[in-house]
Amino acid sequence: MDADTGLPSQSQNGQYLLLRHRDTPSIGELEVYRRLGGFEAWQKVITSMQPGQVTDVVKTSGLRGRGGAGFPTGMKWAFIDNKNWPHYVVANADESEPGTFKDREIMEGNPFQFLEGVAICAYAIQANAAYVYLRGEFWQLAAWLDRKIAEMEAAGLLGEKLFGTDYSLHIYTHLGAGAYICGEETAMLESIEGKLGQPRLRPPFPPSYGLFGKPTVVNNVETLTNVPLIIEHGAEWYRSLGTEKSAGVKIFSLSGCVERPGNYELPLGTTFRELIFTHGGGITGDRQVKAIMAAGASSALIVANEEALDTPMDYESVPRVGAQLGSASVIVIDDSVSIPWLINKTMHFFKHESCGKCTPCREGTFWMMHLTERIVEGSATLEDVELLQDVANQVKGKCLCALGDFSTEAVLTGIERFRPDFELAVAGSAVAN
Amino acid sequence: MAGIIGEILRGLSTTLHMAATKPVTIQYPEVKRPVRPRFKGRHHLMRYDNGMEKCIGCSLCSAACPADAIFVEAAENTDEERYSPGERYARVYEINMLRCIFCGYCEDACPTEAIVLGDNYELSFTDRRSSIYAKEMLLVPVDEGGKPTPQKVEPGIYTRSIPVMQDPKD
Amino acid sequence: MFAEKYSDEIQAILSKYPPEQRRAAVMPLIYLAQREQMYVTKQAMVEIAEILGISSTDVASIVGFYTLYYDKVGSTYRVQVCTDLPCALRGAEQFLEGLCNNLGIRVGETTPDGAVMVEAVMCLAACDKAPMFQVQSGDGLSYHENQTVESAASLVAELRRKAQSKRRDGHGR
Amino acid sequence: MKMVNLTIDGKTVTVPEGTLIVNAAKKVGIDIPVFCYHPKMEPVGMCRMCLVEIGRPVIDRTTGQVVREDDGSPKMQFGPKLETACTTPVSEGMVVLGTSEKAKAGRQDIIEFLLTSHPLDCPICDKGGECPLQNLTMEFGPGESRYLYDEKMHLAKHVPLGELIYLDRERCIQCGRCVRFQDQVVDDPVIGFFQRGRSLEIVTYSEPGFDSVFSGNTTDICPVGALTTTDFRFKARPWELRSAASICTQCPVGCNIAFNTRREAVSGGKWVIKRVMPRQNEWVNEIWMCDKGRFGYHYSKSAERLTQPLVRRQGELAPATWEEALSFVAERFQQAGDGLFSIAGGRLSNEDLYNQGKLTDSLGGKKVLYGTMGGGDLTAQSGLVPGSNFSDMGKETAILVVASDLHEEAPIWWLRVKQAAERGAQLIVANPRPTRLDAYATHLVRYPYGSEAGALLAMVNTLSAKRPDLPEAVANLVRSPELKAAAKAFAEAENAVILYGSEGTGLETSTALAQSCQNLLLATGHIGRINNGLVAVWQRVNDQGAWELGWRPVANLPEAMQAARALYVAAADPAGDDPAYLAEGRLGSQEQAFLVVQDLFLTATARLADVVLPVQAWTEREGSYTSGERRVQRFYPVVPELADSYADFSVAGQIGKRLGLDMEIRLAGRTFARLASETPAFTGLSYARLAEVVEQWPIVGRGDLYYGGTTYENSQGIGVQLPLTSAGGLSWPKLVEVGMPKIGLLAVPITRLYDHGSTLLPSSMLHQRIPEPYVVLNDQDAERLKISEGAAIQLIPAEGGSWLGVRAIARLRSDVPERIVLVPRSFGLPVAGPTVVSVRLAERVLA
Repeated sequence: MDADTGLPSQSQNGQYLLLRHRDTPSIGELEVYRRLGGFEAWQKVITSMQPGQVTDVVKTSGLRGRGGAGFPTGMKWAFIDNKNWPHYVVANADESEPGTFKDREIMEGNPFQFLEGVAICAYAIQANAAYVYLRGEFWQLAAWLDRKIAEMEAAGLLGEKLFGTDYSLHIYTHLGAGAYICGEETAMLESIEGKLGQPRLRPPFPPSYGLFGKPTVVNNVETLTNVPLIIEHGAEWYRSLGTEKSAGVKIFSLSGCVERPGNYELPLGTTFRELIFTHGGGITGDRQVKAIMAAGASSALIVANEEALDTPMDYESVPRVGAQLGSASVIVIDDSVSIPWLINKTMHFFKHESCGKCTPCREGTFWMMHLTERIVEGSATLEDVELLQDVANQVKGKCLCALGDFSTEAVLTGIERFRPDFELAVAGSAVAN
Repeated sequence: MAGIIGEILRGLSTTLHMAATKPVTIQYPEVKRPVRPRFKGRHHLMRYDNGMEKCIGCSLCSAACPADAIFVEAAENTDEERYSPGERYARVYEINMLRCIFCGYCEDACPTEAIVLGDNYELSFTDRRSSIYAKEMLLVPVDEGGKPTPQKVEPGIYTRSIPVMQDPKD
Repeated sequence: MFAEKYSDEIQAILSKYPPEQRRAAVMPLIYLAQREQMYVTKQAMVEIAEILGISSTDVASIVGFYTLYYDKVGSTYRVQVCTDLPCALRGAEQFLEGLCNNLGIRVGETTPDGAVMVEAVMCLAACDKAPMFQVQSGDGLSYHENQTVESAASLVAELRRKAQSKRRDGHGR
Repeated sequence: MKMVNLTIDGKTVTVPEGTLIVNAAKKVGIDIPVFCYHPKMEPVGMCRMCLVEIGRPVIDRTTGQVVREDDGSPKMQFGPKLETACTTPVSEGMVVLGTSEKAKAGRQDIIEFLLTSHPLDCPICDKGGECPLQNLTMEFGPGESRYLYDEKMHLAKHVPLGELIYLDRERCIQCGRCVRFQDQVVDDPVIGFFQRGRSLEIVTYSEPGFDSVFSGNTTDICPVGALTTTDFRFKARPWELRSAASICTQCPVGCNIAFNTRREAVSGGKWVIKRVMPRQNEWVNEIWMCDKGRFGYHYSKSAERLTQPLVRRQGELAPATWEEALSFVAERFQQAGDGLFSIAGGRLSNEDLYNQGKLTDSLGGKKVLYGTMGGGDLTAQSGLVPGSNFSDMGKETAILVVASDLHEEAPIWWLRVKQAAERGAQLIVANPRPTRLDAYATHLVRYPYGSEAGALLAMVNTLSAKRPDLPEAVANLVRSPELKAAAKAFAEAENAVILYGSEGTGLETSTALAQSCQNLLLATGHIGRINNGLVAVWQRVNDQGAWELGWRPVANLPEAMQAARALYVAAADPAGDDPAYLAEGRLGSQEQAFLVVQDLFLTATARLADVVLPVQAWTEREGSYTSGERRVQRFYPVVPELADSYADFSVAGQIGKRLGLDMEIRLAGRTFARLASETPAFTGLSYARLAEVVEQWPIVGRGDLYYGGTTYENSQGIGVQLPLTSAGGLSWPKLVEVGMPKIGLLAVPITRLYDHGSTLLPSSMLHQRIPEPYVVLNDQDAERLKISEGAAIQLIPAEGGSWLGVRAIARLRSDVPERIVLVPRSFGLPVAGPTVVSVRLAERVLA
């Protein structure tokens, strides 16, 4: 707690805003959550705010989507088409990007704050139904959320005529069944509608043509979990966290070759060095950090030099070292790792997860997987590396959705920034250094 | 004057010289002259070692033929009655030798090297109908170790539409 | 059949979606159909199609697209080890190999009693707790994190016992 | 409509707002390559083949004006990525570059990707030669593959999706055209994608497989050879085929089709038909056709065809020369004089009907159209006005479909009505039982069988002061809120069309229904304007033409035939259809009635004939048909005649000549010219007129191979819709009470697509779709009668006559009204109209 303002401050000092269960392990109990001020924001918006006001507060707060694209959340809500009814909210809990595991912890530990965020978003766009789309593997989590939703209904926090108004809201969970592509918002909508999880053409975007063809807001779990705080403490408070253009706190999922992998809730703008060495406990064993992937398997490979390590992790700074912050799923790669091996891993993933709808992604990931396989096996030539680069460039910028482009990131930056590794692999050896 | 005599003598010397050399006439048909390596004679339809026909009935020879001499009619193989390793074979294959100009385009067009122009130039017939060479006449005999077509084969062996070719650069 | 046996569950599932969007219930219904035998029978596909007013080919398409649905008889339990990049960086591949050696099978194979299949899968969103795997059965999925070959092997042994008793009770296949 | 100007590859084009770039390019003759896009389906942007560079003028945000360069030209902003031309609508000032280096590279990239998984079996692929992938590879593809052959996927190449369509999994490029066609266009989603990514494959899980009456169209639109038909598979190469324009004869829609032919050694060197494909006619069938039309044509080459005239000598039919046969017939017709009784089937062309009519009229004989459906005179008075097109019907239109299971009777009309409903047309479906059209209906009206006309009059009743008396059975309908709402919607629509069929009706009920339909149109003012009017869903291709030429069905044909001294039966088989026509082994009862049968086959009637005259099938000759929409369309000779036979019009003409009449016997065109000069509705028409074409939209022909198939192009005529004859007036039909019998059940005829007609049965590849003779019973009735599904039963008519021996399989449905038996036409059960019957189990089925 900030002594001057009485508002919650940073998490470093032991106070968490999103991962609040780390401070209060029982916050997943309705009683406990309410005692700590939970659902006050929910009651406040319903009883004292117009939907448009809620959207305005979120807009002013500078909250940006935490799922990867970083689109301003309030703006998305404001885009909703008010000529077409009903509206829907879909919470994206399809967390499937290798290296991302933050939403699961939020929903397991701090479910009510997330659900409250869903509810406030629904009110802001006047939706009467919201769906939480969980990846199929989160089976137990879905059952847990169902119980939490039932508790909220029993407490009169969800259901018909809330807080004596005419507003009603139901939240439902919907389980996916093992398809990374369903994390793409339009594929997710198709999947809820009972179709193949293949992305739709855009435009139209979900705020005008979404679930069941109706205006829909799709937000990531973490994004929505921020919302109750913003309503409770105000947009200005939220803006005061993080950097000027990247407001607020963010959960950084740290994985790979570090001593203490896990989720770290930090203000946007924290450096890679601080995350990896201060919080993550440094590199495992006696190794050096070689590369960093900042947004899971979809990211470009950042050469982990001093400059990169000192780069603040926010939406504006990470591009300066040739990558994107995305979902802030930081995978740390040490110097024992061969980059061709690594991209072969990511290619297997993308080939397996390509939905098959558009040609470049369907055929390109398949081809790139073959090529990386040969390179790793040592049965390739340098020409194959050139070919791999060509194929990746051929895929890039031609696909229907972002998955195809993502699949090329590690390939292109890997070949460009870690060429010696490829030369060695072609020669039959494993790691450069 | 002397010039004329000289010319006569020169001519006579050639005559005398030729009278003493061996004649070029070959006693055809008793003796047959070997053809040049790139000579194009009557066609053969080739087989694989196991006796299967190479022809897949694609009609590309017929399409390539400038004289419209080739007629192909295809049908589908079954494992019970298999003529060629792929899905399709030539049920009817005819070449009208009266129309054929032996240009070899058919050979060029053939994707499976099934039709090959041989070195037989002795094509004669007494009526027009016999000028049409049917598939039975064009097919080469089955090699030792091969079986005649149609063959009955185990299912699941021939699953490609066109048999996998040797490296085309060969 | 399926539709009669689970009529209450089916009604509960249908109530989550707008009445004119029944098709949306196809995924939960397939999970339901998979509950007993860990795969969706053709008969169940036909029944789901009838409940939702779509074609059985539509249902089959969904079963084919998503990896957690099966259209063929398999093992009672599937042990699915994540070997994606972050897990692999923390030894998931060695773990998988060790587990398979311990069980005397290869990756993708089922134990001789047909109870447990061990396979490698894509990211399960537990990258910080590798090596880890999930166990899928008709009843659902459970996560097992920070595993060692020994802890996993003893879990598999327990699953095999459970599968055996399940089969005695007439469940399973 | 707002028009938009843009530039594509340097050409300026002006198109309506909302047009997609691919289509705008087509307009100026630029072909942007596509695979997944199809102009008849919603764009999906999957294959990425149509990538182009798109520049848009920069707009100053403050002023809203286009920013200009120094030279005054608009400043253009090009996106960083290539965009898909098939999904992007045009916008003002847009510049599209399809041939820039970047765009060309993009095309080459996509082709290369597609070829990584595509087999190199063009030499044997049925699509080879007319394959978009092949053509685009030649045009844009890389010269050499960088993909290792060993890494190619090898998949099953012989996967029957059903008995009509085969799938080659290797060749499929996952464009989804077939899946989308089945789902979006014809709403039979029986094929789908299975798996995902590179493993995506087409599957069907329906029973029986790929069970859709439109399945053949998927092979036309497949841009590779992944889908092939049983009919054409490995039968010929496209470049060896000749094409001839024709009209499908299986139903009154009159789909424009093209026959592809080649010579065939196994047929003794004859020209034979190798396949049938639709021919574009945006007013009739667009670019679609149903499987009955596509695969049913085989009857024309059946070995059972008659090959020479037969004359009865010493009680036996024996071969004779044409001279003998014709002279004999002429002589006997002369003797019969006004005792000549002509029966013609709706399968005959306009020319045939004209000549046969002429011959009959000149002797003072009687002309009878064989059939049980009435109202053709009314469709001529209040039918569709020239220029009408189902494709243009949308929000402002109401379509009423009454007494017809359109999906079974005229599939293409079903499709077009469905699409009109999807565009917003009010669709009223009136039928006693549910049909496949109900799903798109905005209003459903149920009435009891036998009360078709009553139901329509009830609609008039709710709207108008003129109150015809309604029989008791339908009086309640007037109070039905559904019917009221339907009538209101119909009356309020700007345009309205009625399609009436013959479900459950006989001649009498059908004629009353047609009159009621006309009354409704008159009462609501929906006559004489484009996209308004009455359409009859006839049972045969040219029934409308027969009506136009003065042929009429009669109520009781067996009775009417009694007085005949000579019977001239063409393209009809009364003896085969109903034993009631027989008396003592003869057609009709008069012993001296001389019987001439003119047909393709030795039908049951022909077996009784004194003279049998073989004729040419429609594939062997020229002629014209008049469709249910009153569109007169030409068909052309496709193959040489099978044997020593003549066209029907020529046979009638030759008989006429021998009677001293001036008749055309050689040229169908000249026959048509005579017909046109004598028949008011046909005034001014000629073969040349019928052969006129106009440019159609979307462009799928013109040698264009991107949309698949080479025979779409229509260069031989789109036909001409007949003008309305003198307008009819309100006249209230006398309604017949068809009440429920006190005992027994009411058998009513229905029409099925796959029936036992002689123009379908010879096509063996459809046999799996053609059921055994069957009837449909209400399941409650069946339980009461102790009849189980699949039981062999017999129907016994209450009013005498015995159909003993005609067995049928009982099918039980809950959606058939109680105490009703549905009896499909042509399966051997002669139910000509609502008939009271009793049902009994057939004694053990004979071995």
